[in-house]
Amino acid sequence: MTASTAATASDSAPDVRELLDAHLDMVAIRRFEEEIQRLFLTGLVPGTTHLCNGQEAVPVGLNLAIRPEDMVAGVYRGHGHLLARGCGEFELAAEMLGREAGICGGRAGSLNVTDMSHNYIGSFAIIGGSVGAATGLAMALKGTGRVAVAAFGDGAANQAYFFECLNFAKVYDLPLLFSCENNLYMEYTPTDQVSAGPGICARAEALGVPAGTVDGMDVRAVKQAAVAAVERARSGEGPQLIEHLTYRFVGHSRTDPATYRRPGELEKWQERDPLKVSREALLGEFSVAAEEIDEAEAAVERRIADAFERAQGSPEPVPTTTEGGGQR
Amino acid sequence: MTASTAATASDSAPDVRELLDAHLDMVAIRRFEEEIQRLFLTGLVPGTTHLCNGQEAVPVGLNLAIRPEDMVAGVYRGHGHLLARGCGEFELAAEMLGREAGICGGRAGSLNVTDMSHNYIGSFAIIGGSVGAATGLAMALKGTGRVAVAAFGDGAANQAYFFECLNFAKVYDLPLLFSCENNLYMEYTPTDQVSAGPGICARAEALGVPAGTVDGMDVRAVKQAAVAAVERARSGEGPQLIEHLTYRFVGHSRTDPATYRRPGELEKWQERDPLKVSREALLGEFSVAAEEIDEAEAAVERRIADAFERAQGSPEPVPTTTEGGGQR
Amino acid sequence: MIEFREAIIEALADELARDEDVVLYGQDVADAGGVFKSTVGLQERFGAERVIDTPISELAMTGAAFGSALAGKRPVMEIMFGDFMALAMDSLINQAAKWPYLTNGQVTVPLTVRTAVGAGGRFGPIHSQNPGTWMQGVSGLKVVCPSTSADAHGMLVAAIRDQDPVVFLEHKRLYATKGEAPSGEPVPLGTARVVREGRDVTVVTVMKGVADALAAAEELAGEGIEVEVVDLRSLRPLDLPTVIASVEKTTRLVCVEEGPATGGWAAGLAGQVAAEALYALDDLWVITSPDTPTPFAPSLEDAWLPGSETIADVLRQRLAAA
Amino acid sequence: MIEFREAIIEALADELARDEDVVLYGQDVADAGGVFKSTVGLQERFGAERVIDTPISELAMTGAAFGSALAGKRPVMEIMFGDFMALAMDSLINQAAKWPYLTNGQVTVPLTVRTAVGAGGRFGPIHSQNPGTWMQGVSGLKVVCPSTSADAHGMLVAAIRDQDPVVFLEHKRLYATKGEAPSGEPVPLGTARVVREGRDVTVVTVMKGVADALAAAEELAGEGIEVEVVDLRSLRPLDLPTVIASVEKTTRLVCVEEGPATGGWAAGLAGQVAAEALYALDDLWVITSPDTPTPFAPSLEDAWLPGSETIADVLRQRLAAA
Ligand SMILES: Cc1ncc(C[n+]2csc(CCOP(=O)(O)OP(=O)(O)O)c2C)c(N)n1
Ligand SMILES: Cc1ncc(C[n+]2csc(CCOP(=O)(O)OP(=O)(O)O)c2C)c(N)n1
Ligand SMILES: [Mg+2]
Ligand SMILES: [Mg+2]
Repeated sequence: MTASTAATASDSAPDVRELLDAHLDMVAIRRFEEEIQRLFLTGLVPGTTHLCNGQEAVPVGLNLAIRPEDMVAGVYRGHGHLLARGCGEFELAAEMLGREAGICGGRAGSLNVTDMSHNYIGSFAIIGGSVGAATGLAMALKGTGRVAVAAFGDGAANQAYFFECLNFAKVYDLPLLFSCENNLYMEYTPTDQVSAGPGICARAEALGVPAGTVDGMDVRAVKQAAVAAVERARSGEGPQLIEHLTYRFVGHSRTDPATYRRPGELEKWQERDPLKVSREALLGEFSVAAEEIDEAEAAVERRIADAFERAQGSPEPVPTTTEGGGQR
Repeated sequence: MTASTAATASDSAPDVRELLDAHLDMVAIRRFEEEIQRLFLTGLVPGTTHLCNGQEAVPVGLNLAIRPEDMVAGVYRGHGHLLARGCGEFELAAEMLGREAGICGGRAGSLNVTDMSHNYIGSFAIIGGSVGAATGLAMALKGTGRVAVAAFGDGAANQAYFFECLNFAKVYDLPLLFSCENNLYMEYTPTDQVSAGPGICARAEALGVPAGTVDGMDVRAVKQAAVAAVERARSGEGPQLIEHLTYRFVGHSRTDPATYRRPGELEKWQERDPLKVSREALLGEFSVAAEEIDEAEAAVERRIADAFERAQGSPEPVPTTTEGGGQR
Repeated sequence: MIEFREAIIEALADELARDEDVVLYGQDVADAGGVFKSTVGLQERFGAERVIDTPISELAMTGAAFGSALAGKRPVMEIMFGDFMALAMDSLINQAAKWPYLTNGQVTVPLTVRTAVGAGGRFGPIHSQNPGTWMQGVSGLKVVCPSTSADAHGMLVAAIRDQDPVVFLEHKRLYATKGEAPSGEPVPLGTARVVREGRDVTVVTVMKGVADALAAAEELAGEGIEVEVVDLRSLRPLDLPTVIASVEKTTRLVCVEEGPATGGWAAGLAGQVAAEALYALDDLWVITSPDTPTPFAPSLEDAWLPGSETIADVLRQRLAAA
Repeated sequence: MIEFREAIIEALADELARDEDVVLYGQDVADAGGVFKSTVGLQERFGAERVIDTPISELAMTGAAFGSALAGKRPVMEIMFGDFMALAMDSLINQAAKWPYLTNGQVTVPLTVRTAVGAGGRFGPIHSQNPGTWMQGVSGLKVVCPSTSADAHGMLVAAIRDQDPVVFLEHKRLYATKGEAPSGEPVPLGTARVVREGRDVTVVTVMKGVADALAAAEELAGEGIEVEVVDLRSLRPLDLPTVIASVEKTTRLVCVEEGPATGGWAAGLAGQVAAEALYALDDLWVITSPDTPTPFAPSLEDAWLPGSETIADVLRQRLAAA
């Protein structure tokens, strides 16, 4: 994602520039996911998809708080994080389509994408895997001034890696941000149905890791909380946890109709659509003209469309001999 | 262990009877461990040993609070729990010596002893294993009025099974007592060196499991806390955790000289030797005559010696054909 | 004719109805009916006490299955994708598999772990593995893997009734296949089945491989090559007698496995058969996947899979050379 | 002459000194110098930042090893007993082994997991296993297992320098054995070694089995039977060429494994050799443990182990029958 596209409303306002860029980054992610879904339904995206519509503010806000040299481990629902980190839209689209030009040459697919050139070490398909791996990143980064981020979901907070790594990270005071995206569900099951105790932050605190909850639908709130936490981690105070309250607007994967939602729940969260929240702030608080935003959004849309078009035109990988190409 | 051996000081005092029996049970465990160690050093006990000298009050106190039909999962440091549950001293000694008459026919050995006839389902050699298994027991026992007990150490409280099972047990409100014996060390490493946060009870509470700390050197305190917790678990209030503060007077295993102890630490804890604590209560609080205690202790000693003598005289197992006996 | 998936549901329903000690649990198995829709309707029929949604806690789930088996239940647990078995293996390997032996027969451990395995679904390297090979070397476990709807039912019923821990592998590409209706009887675990008779070569395989081998056999029959196809059905224990009887007839053995040769079941089976029946063998080999993780891209995954065309090609060439 | 244990310590020290990205961690490895005393003195020499005691968190430890390998470290981790590997496997199987391939070469994963394995120590069923077979089928991993002090050093050095994740198995009954001093050079991983030449039969084995096979060979030499002994040294990848070259000479192959036949490496090796070199084989079989967990009692464990006497007996009988 190349954020700084549109000219901003006023040169004297770095805030508005940052917010507009963030807004457009979120728009890009949304359009990307919509395009994936469209192509999935036409049969062009093989396998499965896990889209992050509704959760865009978390990766984008987070990336306003960390530096390119910091390292992030994400999950299978990873397109937002990849794009926010800077992964090329074409390379990511091509990966989803199983093409040689994909960021992983089509070897990984939606569930497992990695982009080391942007210090995004992977979209872990095993729940909790990102937490373990990020703990290791933080071990390696300790003392360098760089930090690691573990992105994971609310469902992962019932899983072995999460608990063991909280303790592990605090014991060695690792520069690690545990970033939980609490979207209320683990696949089709409401996470609170299978989770005990006062919540995810309490779990972290019981293991010595300072924790706080933040509005995950507001990109500025996400950034603000992350800046503070990352600052602490960077300065040697050890791991921190942020629980982002968010919601996924689409099914868990593929064609999931999400019939498990509680009545009115989706609509309630859609009122706080992160794209709406940022757009309204731009229009209201910062008095950016609607046309300026519309134009910039349209440009993003064209860029995404173009990336997908090129990806669809790009060739499939041909298996090498070690991969079973040729005679067996 | 057959507790009610010695006649008690006064028929009108069930408390003194219980305490004397408990004291003698602890003496039996201590003598048993001492005998194992002696035989180990002469080469008669194969493999390794993990003795519980110093921690006797926990299994004995716990067993005053639960019923024969309740089910217990213990760890490799399991002799105390086995004897307290009622496992025969001869059968246990024979197992340690690798004899056919052993409670597991010599197949299990020190690390893994099981006595289903006393509802002791095993001495789990994998840290945390007892916690997972006891969680399953409690699933099966839910609604029957029986409870399950998971015995484990402080070191296990950094491990996957512990965390996942706390949540699991609370989600289904299982009749399960998490019984932690915090003896400060995991093998040779002080557990606090590799543990973060305010402690084991806080970890349980963060997962919705009520928890409390108790003096693990005082068999009456152990019993009292366990009675309350087991009562709650039995009546449908779900899992409970008790952290027993205790100390192991011997090395972790085999010939470990325990050079890692902090200066004066062993001596400090030995002042609170559970056998001393109970003996002093009998002498002081209950005015039992020293001779009566001495005599009863001597009888226990003879019983243990006899069990070991018989065990040493009993035959080794002969491999069956499926076990590699005969022609291969 | 009945779908494989439907046969699984029916087997679970039959056993839940027959024995009240049977309990079923896993992630999304109750309310949602399973990610592969293989437990649909069971919670409605048997209640929330016996068909249970769990947290994402594979280790606790498996530990709990073990413990409740010791306390008299017959737990049937689902690990959603076979790949996640790596998180659950401690309890299977270091508890369930060991207890009957180490207690000298004091206990049985009647638990079943069902899991969806295998490649070909474009799920990429970490949702396509066969954990059966990870556990094939563990004494005390049974590892079984049906290829038809009838066997899915009969073997799952047998697994649930078995006194030993059973790992029950369900190949993802079989769920939607249709086959003959089950007999209703349990199928004895550890027995292979000759699926097609032939005199020239014995192909032994499992799960989705069976249909692939049959397709290859059909094709080769037109060329005058008669292939015998054996569905191994169980990776542990192995039914060596059935395979050896077949090889004594055909004199040629080929084992076909979705997965790499080194550390797979195919080479191991070939080795055990050769150890017992070298006298009967004119030829022996394995057809496996290349030694890489399963790729995502369809063009790569198709090359990685030992599909019917690969099987036919290799048989044709090797027999021509003979 | 140098103890196997000492060779391990030296290899660790050499690599810690040579490359500051090497870090060592595990339970009780630092202050205490390891439960098997195989890391003694390293924390003193290299400091608490590079030689680290961990909590009992096998999954976090292995996940962390993977992550730090991606960030440029060369972690060497100890899983105290091989049996505990079952708790750590997710990270090895679903991360370390997969990443180089699935990223299409964006990363290497230079991590080493050392672990003490094997039976014969009277540790009973859950402290005696060989987890090598659990992972032998996982593409992307290397699984190696030295039998001598020299190889312990050379192979551990090679493992630490390797760009792939390596599982390094140390047999408990080897720690106290003495052998020739290491050359100082790395021993290429994945190469077998002919330890003793002979013309009548090839015995392939690993770890403690090598000494047992040599003892059996010595005994049989007195009876006019010349046994060739091959130390496989690596379960993944397999050095088939070395084994096949030996078999072409002797025409007879026997693979000796501590562990059951089904799902073990021995039968799999036999199968792969037979698939490539059936023409050369007059006989082929495996000598393994019975299909039970490892018993505790010495009288049982000794019968369970395929020791030198068993090897000699079986060879004698089978060759007499030939
Ligand atoms: C270890 C493991 N268990 C189960 C799954 C199957 N699974 C995939 S996504 C998912 C739900 C995860 O929920 P959460 O962590 O809240 O993330 P979200 O999907 O909501 O973003 C599950 C159970 C898995 N991938 N890994
Ligand atoms: C999963 C696992 N990791 C490591 C070990 C090795 N080990 C045996 S005892 C022990 C220390 C356990 O400490 P704690 O739980 O406090 O129990 P204690 O020995 O003090 O009774 C360790 C690390 C093991 N048995 N299982
Ligand atoms: Mg979620
Ligand atoms: Mg302890």
